[in-house]
Amino acid sequence: MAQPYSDKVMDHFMHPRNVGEMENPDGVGKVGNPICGDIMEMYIKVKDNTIVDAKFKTFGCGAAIATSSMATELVKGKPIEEALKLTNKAVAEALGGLPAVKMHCSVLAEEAFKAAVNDYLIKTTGKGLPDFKPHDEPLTEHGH
Amino acid sequence: MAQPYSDKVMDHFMHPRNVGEMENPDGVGKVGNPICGDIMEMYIKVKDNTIVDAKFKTFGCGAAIATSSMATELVKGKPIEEALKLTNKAVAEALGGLPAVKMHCSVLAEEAFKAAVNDYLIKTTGKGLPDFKPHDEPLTEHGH
Amino acid sequence: MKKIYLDNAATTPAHPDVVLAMQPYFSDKFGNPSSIHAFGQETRSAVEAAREKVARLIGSSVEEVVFTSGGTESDNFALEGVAFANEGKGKHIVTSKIEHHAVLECCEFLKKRGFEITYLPVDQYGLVDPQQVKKAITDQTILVSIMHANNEIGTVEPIAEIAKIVKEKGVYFHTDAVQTTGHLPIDVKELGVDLLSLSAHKFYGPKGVGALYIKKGAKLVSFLHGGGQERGRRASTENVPGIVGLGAACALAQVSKVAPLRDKLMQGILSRIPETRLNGHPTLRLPNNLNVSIKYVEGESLLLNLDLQGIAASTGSACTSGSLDPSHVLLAIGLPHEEAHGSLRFTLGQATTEEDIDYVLEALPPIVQKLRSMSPLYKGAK
Amino acid sequence: MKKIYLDNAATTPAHPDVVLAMQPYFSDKFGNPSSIHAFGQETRSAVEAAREKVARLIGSSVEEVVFTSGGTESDNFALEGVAFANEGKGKHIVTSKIEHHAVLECCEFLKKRGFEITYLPVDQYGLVDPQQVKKAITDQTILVSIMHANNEIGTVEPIAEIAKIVKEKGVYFHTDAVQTTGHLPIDVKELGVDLLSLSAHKFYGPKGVGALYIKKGAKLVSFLHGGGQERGRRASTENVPGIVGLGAACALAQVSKVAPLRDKLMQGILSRIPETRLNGHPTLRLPNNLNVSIKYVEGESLLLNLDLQGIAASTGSACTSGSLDPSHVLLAIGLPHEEAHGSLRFTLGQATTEEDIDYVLEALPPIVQKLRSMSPLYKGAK
Ligand SMILES: Cc1ncc(COP(=O)(O)O)c(C=O)c1O
Ligand SMILES: Cc1ncc(COP(=O)(O)O)c(C=O)c1O
Repeated sequence: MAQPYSDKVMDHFMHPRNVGEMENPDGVGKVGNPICGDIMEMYIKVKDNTIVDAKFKTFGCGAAIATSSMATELVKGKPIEEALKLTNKAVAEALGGLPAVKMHCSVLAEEAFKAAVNDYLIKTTGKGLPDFKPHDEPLTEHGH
Repeated sequence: MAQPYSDKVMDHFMHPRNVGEMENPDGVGKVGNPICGDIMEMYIKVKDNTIVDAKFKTFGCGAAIATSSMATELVKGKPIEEALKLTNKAVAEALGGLPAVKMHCSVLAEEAFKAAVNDYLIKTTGKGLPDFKPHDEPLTEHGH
Repeated sequence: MKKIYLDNAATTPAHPDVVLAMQPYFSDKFGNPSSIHAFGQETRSAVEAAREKVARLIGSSVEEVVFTSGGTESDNFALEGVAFANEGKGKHIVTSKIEHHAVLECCEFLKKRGFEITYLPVDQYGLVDPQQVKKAITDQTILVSIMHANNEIGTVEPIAEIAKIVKEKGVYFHTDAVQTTGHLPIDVKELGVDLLSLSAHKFYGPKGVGALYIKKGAKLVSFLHGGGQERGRRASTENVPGIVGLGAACALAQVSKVAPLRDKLMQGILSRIPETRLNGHPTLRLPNNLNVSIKYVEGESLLLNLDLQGIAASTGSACTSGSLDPSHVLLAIGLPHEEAHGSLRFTLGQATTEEDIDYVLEALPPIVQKLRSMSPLYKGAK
Repeated sequence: MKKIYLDNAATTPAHPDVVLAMQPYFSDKFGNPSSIHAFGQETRSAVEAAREKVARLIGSSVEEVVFTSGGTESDNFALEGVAFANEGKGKHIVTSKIEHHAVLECCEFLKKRGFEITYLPVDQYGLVDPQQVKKAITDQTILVSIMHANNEIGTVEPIAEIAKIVKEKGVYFHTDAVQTTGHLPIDVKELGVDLLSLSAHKFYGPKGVGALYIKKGAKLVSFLHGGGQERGRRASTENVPGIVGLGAACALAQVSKVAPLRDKLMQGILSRIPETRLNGHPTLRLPNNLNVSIKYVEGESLLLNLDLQGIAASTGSACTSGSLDPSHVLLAIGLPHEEAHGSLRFTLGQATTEEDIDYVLEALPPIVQKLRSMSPLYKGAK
């Protein structure tokens, strides 16, 4: 069933913040899979334990794009520890709410960010986030 | 399902011919039963083997009244033998047709007349019509 | 010729404001409410606004209202939906002998599919006895369905009382409120039912649309299987104009005020025509319903005569239905066959006037007299 | 803003003449067609006149047309009707993987009730192979249901050929012609089917009304149980305005002439946007249907962008349906998941103009480019 989006969602969908790839990211998170139709990649740059930049690329519906955009906005400039408190609900709320069937997009956005932090931690400390397991296996390329 | 009647049916229903009881009839036929909602009584007067008069009383739907009326019209003035050739189809046709669900009314009309002839024959010859068996037991009074 | 419509239980004219409300949704706002684009979103809003109006009328929450194609589908949905979803618990259904065919025939269908049906009798007024409902419920019973008010004789059943008993037994309770919705105040919580059927065309809405109230949490399988419309409960592209019309009819609905006119008609007939009697309950009845037996004459011939004078009424007689059986309702309240065949139903509406009633009271006695004079049953009574 | 409606397979606007024809039947001629009085007789005639128009459009006799509440009910009626009436002979049903959910979900319902269902695969164009139908039929098979044309990819199935095979085996054959009726010439005798579903709102008639063609002699149980309407085949007070509207739509129906515009749109998209491809059959397809896969982007985000420019289209993507699965049809013709998620359906209508097509061809490429630039899948292809 079609579900109208809030103005905030439409704004972030039509004018996504922080979209694009990042040169030499400190961490990369890739979540989602083509079966459910949403794939998110998030890139972060970290300096002094703070997320100084975040970017994303997303294949997905309006909510997937908007939540990616909002998630990057919410973590940018925050110390890692604080940024990790980001929940999918916070993303959805910041967007003025999401239709029930679209809440999974906000979960993906949260996970994409956490996957990026996890990647950063493994690279820098050799140990990832405790208890980190995204719903879907991160994806790289797949054959077309 | 409602079924519109032909103009002829409506005419015989609203202005039934030969309605009423007969004083000293030569034969009386009573058919139908209250369960199916149609009860017909037909009265005949016979002279020189000819139906010189016919009358009826009917409790029933529009078609029941119209077929009673038409049946009396069709037999009046005819020699008994000829009148006995009256079929329910002839009654229905003379009325310009009947809805399918109402054809049973024309059967009743045919049977009411035959029951009256049967009654006359039994009274006068001691022997009724061969093969005469109406669909329903003739009725007299029943308690209200 | 004067035209007097006293068959409002069969159907009502759509209210002009209802038609006006529907108008934009045929050719202008025509999108499929399931579509994500603007054309779909505007009709989606219209459907949801209508759902709110239905919910407000019956005191439910919006999620508990599912749109259907009318009273029959609502009844079938309720019965088959509960039966097929709960047959693991038991296969016994309790209903009454005077339900509408939409319930009775659906029960017969379920019977052929292995369900057991108890048809409760009613008293001479058409009332179901709550204590009999209680006795009829076994540990196999999954559903009780008793109508709110009977469409033929107008008797209003003690639904709240029955519901209490049924719910104590942990059994689903459905009521067919097709004849009461929009005429009597309805509150699903006060009634205490799990399922309630209503149909728009019985209260100045359009034909071909209705709703089923499904209490939150009730376990039902879908009746129409297909797309995910109505949150997965009823497939098929929404009848948007119809649904909007139902919503408008709900918003316009007013408690029926025609009882005084109905009483005048009743007293007039009973006093002017000998050997007539009221069918149904003298007070526990729909305000717009009058059902009388007119001895010695058959219903259809009464109707035809009335119709020729511009009066539209109805009868429980066989002949109008194409079947030979007289009304199952009149037989259930104990009428002899020939009286069941000779009953007349007048159902008044918002448009009924005192002059209409006077006109009927003038027209009916000579018709009855004429038909009685032709009736072979009448002579016995003279 | 310009508004361009290219979602005619989802629903169409009712033709103004259809609405005009319906108009009198809401408040003026409102009687219940089952009533014997004049109010009922005039609507009875209207219903029968509409039935004649439907029969004329599909080449059936009038008695073979039963009115329903739409395509879903027609499909459910056909499947459950045959299944429950003929289960003594066998409990096996053959259908295809690309049927509408109204057929598929109904099959799933029947499966839970003890029936066995064979879902035939289709080829890359969405075509059912008649020989596979033949092989699938066992001595337990009672029904085969294959759609006339697919609603998503537009492929028109070889119904006459399949029907011949099915009828040789003495099995009932149903076709869902919801997408073809009123657009392609239909003759039930030439098609050789026993049952055919149609829905008014897909060809400029009103929503909430349809019909099921039931060949004379076919053994079916009713789907809606209740009163004796539709000669006992479908209970419920007739949706008179809707039925009149369906009749009017049938009388107005013209073979679709939009194929050239559709072809222009197709060529424009395939040539202007790289990595796109046509879904469905290149020639055996509905004249108004275009379905294209646009790699690396997801359908809903395409739709939303189009919608913001006033263009209404559709997609087989998950996100519009509330489910996470992409179109079962696109998967059945072998598309990988991400392409199935990135498909667009444009369905043209009587009102579609060349300017509309030009507008879409201007608007779409930049949208695709923008979304691809955000897509993590796209980089791999650069
Ligand atoms: C009590 C009752 N239930 C159900 C129905 C069926 O409603 P519909 O004709 O809208 O299907 C009716 C009227 O026909 C009714 O009076
Ligand atoms: C092929 C097909 N079958 C059935 C249906 C269901 O029709 P309706 O929505 O009128 O119930 C549709 C459209 O929704 C369809 O395209």
